[in-house]
Amino acid sequence: MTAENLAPALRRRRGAPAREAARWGYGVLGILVIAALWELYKFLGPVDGVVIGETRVLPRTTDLAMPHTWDMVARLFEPVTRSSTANPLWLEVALAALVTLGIAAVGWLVGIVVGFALALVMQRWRLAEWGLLPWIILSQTVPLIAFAPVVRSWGSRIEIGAFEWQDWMSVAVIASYLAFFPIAVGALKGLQSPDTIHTELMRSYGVGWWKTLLKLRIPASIPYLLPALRLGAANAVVGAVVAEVSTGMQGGIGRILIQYAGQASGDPAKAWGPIFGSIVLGLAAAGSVAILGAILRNYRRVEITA
Amino acid sequence: MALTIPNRSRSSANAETTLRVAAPVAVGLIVLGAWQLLVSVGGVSDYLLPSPAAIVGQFVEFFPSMVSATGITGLNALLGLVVGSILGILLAALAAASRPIDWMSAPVVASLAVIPIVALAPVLNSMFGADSQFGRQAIAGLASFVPVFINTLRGFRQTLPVHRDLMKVYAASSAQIVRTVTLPTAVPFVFTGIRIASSLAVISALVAEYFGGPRGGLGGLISTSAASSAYPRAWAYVVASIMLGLLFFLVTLALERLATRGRQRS
Amino acid sequence: DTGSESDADGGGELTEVKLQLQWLPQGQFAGYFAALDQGYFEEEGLDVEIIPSGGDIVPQDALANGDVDYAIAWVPKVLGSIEAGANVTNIAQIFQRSGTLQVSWADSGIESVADFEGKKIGSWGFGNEWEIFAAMAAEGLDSSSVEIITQDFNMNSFLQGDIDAAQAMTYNEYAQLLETPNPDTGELYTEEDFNVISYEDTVGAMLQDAIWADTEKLESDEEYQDTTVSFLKAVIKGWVYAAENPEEASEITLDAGSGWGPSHELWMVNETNKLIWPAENGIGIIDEAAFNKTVEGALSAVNESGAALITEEPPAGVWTNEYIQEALDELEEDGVDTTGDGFTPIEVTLEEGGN
Amino acid sequence: MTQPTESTADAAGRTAAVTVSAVDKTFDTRSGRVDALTAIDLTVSAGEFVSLIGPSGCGKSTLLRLIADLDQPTAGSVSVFGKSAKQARLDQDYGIAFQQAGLLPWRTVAANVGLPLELHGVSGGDRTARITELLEMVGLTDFADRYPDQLSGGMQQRVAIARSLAEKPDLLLMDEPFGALDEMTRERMQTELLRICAETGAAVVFVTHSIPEAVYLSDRVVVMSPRPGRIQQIVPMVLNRDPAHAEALREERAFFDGVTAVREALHAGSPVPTGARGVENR
Amino acid sequence: MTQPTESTADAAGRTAAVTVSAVDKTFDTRSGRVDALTAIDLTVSAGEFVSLIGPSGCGKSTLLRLIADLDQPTAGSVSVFGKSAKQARLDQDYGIAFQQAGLLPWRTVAANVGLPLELHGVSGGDRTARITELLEMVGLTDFADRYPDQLSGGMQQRVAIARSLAEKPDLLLMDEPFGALDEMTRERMQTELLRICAETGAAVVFVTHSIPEAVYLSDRVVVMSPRPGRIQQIVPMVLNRDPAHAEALREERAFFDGVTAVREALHAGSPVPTGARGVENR
Ligand SMILES: Nc1ncnc2c1ncn2[C@@H]1O[C@H](COP(=O)(O)OP(=O)(O)OP(=O)(O)O)[C@@H](O)[C@H]1O
Ligand SMILES: Nc1ncnc2c1ncn2[C@@H]1O[C@H](COP(=O)(O)OP(=O)(O)OP(=O)(O)O)[C@@H](O)[C@H]1O
Ligand SMILES: Cc1ncc(C[n+]2csc(CCO)c2C)c(N)n1
Ligand SMILES: [Mg+2]
Ligand SMILES: [Mg+2]
Repeated sequence: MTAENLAPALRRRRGAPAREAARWGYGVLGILVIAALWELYKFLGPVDGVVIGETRVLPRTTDLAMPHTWDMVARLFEPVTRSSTANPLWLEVALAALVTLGIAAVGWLVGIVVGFALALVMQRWRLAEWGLLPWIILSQTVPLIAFAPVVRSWGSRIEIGAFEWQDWMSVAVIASYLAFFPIAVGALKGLQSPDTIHTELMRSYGVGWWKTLLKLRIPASIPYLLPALRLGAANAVVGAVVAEVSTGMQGGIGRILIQYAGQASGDPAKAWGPIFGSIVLGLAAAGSVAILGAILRNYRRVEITA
Repeated sequence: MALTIPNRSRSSANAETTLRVAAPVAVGLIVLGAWQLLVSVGGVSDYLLPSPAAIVGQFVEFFPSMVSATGITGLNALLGLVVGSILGILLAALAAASRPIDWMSAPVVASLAVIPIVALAPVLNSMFGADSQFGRQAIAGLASFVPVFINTLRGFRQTLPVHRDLMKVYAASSAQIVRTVTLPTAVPFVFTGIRIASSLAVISALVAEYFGGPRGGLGGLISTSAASSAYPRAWAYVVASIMLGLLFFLVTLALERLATRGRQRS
Repeated sequence: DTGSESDADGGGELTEVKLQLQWLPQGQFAGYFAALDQGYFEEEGLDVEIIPSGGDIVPQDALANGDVDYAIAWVPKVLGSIEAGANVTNIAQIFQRSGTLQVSWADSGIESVADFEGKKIGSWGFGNEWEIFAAMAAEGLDSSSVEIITQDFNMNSFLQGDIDAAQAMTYNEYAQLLETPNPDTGELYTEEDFNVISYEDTVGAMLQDAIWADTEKLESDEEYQDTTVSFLKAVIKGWVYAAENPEEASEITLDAGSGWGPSHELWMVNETNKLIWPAENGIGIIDEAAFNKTVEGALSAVNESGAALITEEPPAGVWTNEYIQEALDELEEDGVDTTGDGFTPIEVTLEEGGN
Repeated sequence: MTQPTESTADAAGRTAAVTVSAVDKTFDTRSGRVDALTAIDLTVSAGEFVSLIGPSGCGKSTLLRLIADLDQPTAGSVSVFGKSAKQARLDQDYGIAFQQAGLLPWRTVAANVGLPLELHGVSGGDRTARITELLEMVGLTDFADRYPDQLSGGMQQRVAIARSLAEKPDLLLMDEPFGALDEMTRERMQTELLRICAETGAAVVFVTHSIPEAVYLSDRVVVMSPRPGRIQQIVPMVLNRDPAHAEALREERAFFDGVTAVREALHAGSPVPTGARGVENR
Repeated sequence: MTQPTESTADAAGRTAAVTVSAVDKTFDTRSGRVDALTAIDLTVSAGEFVSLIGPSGCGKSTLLRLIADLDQPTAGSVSVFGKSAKQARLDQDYGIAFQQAGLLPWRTVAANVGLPLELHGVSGGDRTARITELLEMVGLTDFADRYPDQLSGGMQQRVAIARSLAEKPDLLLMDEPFGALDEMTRERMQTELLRICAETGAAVVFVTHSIPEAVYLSDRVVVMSPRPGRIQQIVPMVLNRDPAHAEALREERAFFDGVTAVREALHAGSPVPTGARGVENR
């Protein structure tokens, strides 16, 4: 129990630059390996895939089912359509991704507010935790599509002064439905994380719940909150994309995802553009939480295994 | 040895267990009651948001269809969960054994974690055929793979240094080390991953049905019912899907408890 | 000007109107976008917002909930909603004909609905399957005698042999087939490669894109009645424009956010025109016989979970020609051709991928 | 309650720092009722150093928690400087330290020491001055801007002690504050604690498992026995606790006699193990 | 390597249990090179009890790990019973116990004790017999089917000791095995350890922070000093370590003299703190 024994618990995250470089190198290699496997299978595999019994367990290798990786990449740099004003595909995808990113960010913020509020209530009253937590977990088994029409319909009825409900707001609300969940659970865990020793210390100072929250619980929750925020950000993006498809909102990546999927018979490589776009979008959203983590690094001085 | 005795042992154990069950039930009843009241008395249109009574009515009326649809979706989710979990565990074992594989798999797994089902479903249907359930099972499998992989990998990294030293002291072979220390240490983490994956598998298998394939599952019926404004029936299928999710969650939770029985954490 | 009563440009204020489409912006809705683009709505004193929908937005429900003022929807789907309690009225049957096809390979032997038995039949679901079930019912087949497979957004499942006969709209999915290269020849598929069953030729044919209005408001709200006539007038002018200027109309829908390639979009406008024009009784007039046929089909169709689309006849006020007739009359006074006697479709060449 | 009453005065007639009268404490647990403390009577005079010692589970921590008003007695009463324990807590009449330093890892050493002052609205300037003073007292002036994870266990514990002294309390409550330190660091910390007590004149209630520690530090050692927790014996110490002479003390005859006395008092409470098969008390 | 050489024999001419010759150990860390051990020479005779004591970071654990072949010296050599450390490890010539008991939480007490036997293919019947014997030795017969988390810290440590004795080693390596126990439990465990050593005749290398513990248990106490880790002094003990007499020992004059001797050896290595501002060694 000496200082030496405590040492492994301390943070020693930042690896040496050489190690970081190796990491990235292998990461890129990993993607290349997937691409190589794709092409290898496409080259060697039977046209109609591998069928065992009734089930096809390995995919067909037609250009329709598995376009060449280089075709997918090349397609990104060709114009979306023959129309003279058409942008290259990658630009169209990038613009749509930005729209979705903006909406997902709003949904994420709403999810943070709702999730954190729920966590506070559950931390404050144990009975609230028992009563609400099972429902919060169950809430995620309700398919989004079941209430997309309800959200849009109720939203369209809101009109306060100059404020009018917009389509994208419905999408943001639906996105927040996926985002709030990890945040509520993570924040609750974080708010409950201070040791008895710390809460009793606050009690010995004669301070109440609010000050304890401000000075102890919220700072202590940050190591738990950051992964929750990252998951929430990824969820918000997925939710926004699905909600765009579901409500038919224009301009976002969900829209072009189904649009290009519809054109996949004649232009199979095109459909992969928005798929890559949505992956990059999700990674960017999740990755941007890392910046927050860097800002708050002093609150992450102790490792958690949550 | 210090002032760190948990408070909760103080309240009577029985009362706590009762409250733990009663509280969520009470919350559920209050919400359902308010909902019913709002719809039947409060003047909120029961067209888009049908009353709980109407939903229960449809649930009973279409019970055989509820059961068969739950069976179809449930089987897809189960197969996806099982195969996804197995792949997750195997790949995590590889990644734990070799740094390069770990680093190589990182961007792929991170991508899988953020890819929406809407994006994947049409592609998988093209690749594996729209006339089989395989596309949905594959989606459920991919959705399950991610949390199982991440948790299992973490589990494989949890081996205590003291246990590792001990195995070295006993001059144990690699196989013995894996069998006696590495695997048992990882098991609770694997099951935590599977529990998280269970809900994802159900929701993914269900949503995948929206984007093509054979009909008859819960997702297809929710959309078909909603498209003809049969909202009470659509919500009855939603209730069935919630129950399916709950079933998966409870079974995997029980497995997790079983796997961690009689163990001290930390 | 024409001096019609509903013309409000003297008053300056435009009446706000929301129109709910049943899918994303595309050539299928060219007339509405043309009316907006060409200022026809404004001429009628209306400020129209066209709202697209996605997979889960049901237009007639948006209308029944009061979210919008008018909605475009297929008649059979709305019949189901009406039985569920939606209070809406068909005020204009824009599409006179069904545009749904069931497409199979030329060598498949599936040439009529009777050949469906035991086959894998594709449909999108979302209420688009009722024509199939009605047509099968007329052949004495019930829904369990085939395997219904949900199609996704493209025709790959058909092209790769997962389904034996795919559902296709003349204006959209059929074109998708013709935009796809045949891997055997490297050339695009041609019409000869396929058998095409048109539901228009079957007992199951049902009325498709119609304009629906709020029944209660139609009965009680005079301003809404006036707006309805003005709205229909502008819509008709829009469709006339699309018939006469298919290239421009397809440009307009592309600008409105349709993501299709130019050749596909033009094909869509052209095929949509064919479903509207010529209109013997004038565009939008509801043919009682066709409507009754749709109702009969809907009554006979039962889906695979045993649910019927509807179980009883819809109420009397489910459709009315009152407003469309008034609109047609006023337009005829202005010399507009509302029957499309002189309509001739153009020839459209599809490019690979619709581009 | 703020009036000193007769029972809260010590033998010399001054207001006692702590008066525990006829206190019982029972816990209701899943497996039944636990009698943690029975019939505890104890008075700690102002400026006095009292240690509590006894086997695991004998109720030392529980007694300290009652004094700190972190828990309430089932029967009997606890008063601190003549007030109720609760009032004393709200008035910040005591400082407290635990076995774990319990520092907030996201705060620097200075911010940790200043935490109670900050919570009680002490203004910036006064706070900084007091923090400087406290850090000097525990010899950590150079480490003010470090974070807890950059300190050794002993240094962390010194920060915790500085923090417990922040409000200049007349009573220090300490629950095995040196329990996690290695023996050599521990000896050094003990010497420092004695010096600090001499400087501040605070009374101390000190929980420990270590007989030499209790003997070295205390004016009186309270030996407790378990099941139910009660006071077995109170052993007075007669060492010369002059700081200048502190180190030599540990090698004095009187020190070893004190150790022997406490050991014997302890073993009077629980049978001396004979070396084999002694089942743990737990 | 399996031939005893001259340097691996003790003074009496028997093969020494452990011979450490001119050992250096350095670690390359991110922040630079750490000299953990420098020029260590040490011989532990068969059956001898040797304690290593010294401030935190002086290299006690490192030295023990070198003997156990859990790490290799940078320079010099370590031999165990005349063989290389590695060979001794492969031959299971020693048993080892750490500060954390390090039990496998998913195994019962019996299965934990039997682990090394199981790994080395001892057959079922022999194993059961040996487990019964070992559990009896540490007084845990009634707890054979319990899981570790159902035991107190002291009981867990006894299981770990039973496990380290499973293969009847002639050498026991122990790294602060009682460090996490409270003082009273600790004293009991020490007495038991002495009894077990007397029964088995094993040599012991025992790392501790506690002076009384080292004095009470050892034939010789090796006092180490840090930066770089070296042997400061080896203090021979002259106590009568007859088990029947074990308890009384702690109150004997000779015991206190031993404590004083080790204290002074320790403080010779690091300056005696004067009570204030002593910055921790770390
Ligand atoms: N909150 C609680 N709920 C139930 N039992 C408790 C609680 N706090 C303490 N106890 C019980 O009361 C008894 C005394 O505990 P306490 O912690 O005061 O002992 P201690 O002397 O401090 O022990 P240690 O030396 O291990 O710190 C023990 O049997 C303990 O299990
Ligand atoms: N694996 C390692 N890598 C780098 N440095 C190490 C390693 N192991 C030990 N050290 C360093 O070697 C020195 C001696 O460490 P060691 O653990 O042997 O000390 P110790 O005497 O056992 O201390 P304690 O009493 O705290 O257990 C320390 O400075 C430590 O930081
Ligand atoms: C989810 C979904 N719904 C419908 C269609 C097909 N579709 C496109 S436009 C049109 C006309 C009427 O809406 C139809 C039926 C589809 N591909 N995906
Ligand atoms: Mg305690
Ligand atoms: Mg050590």
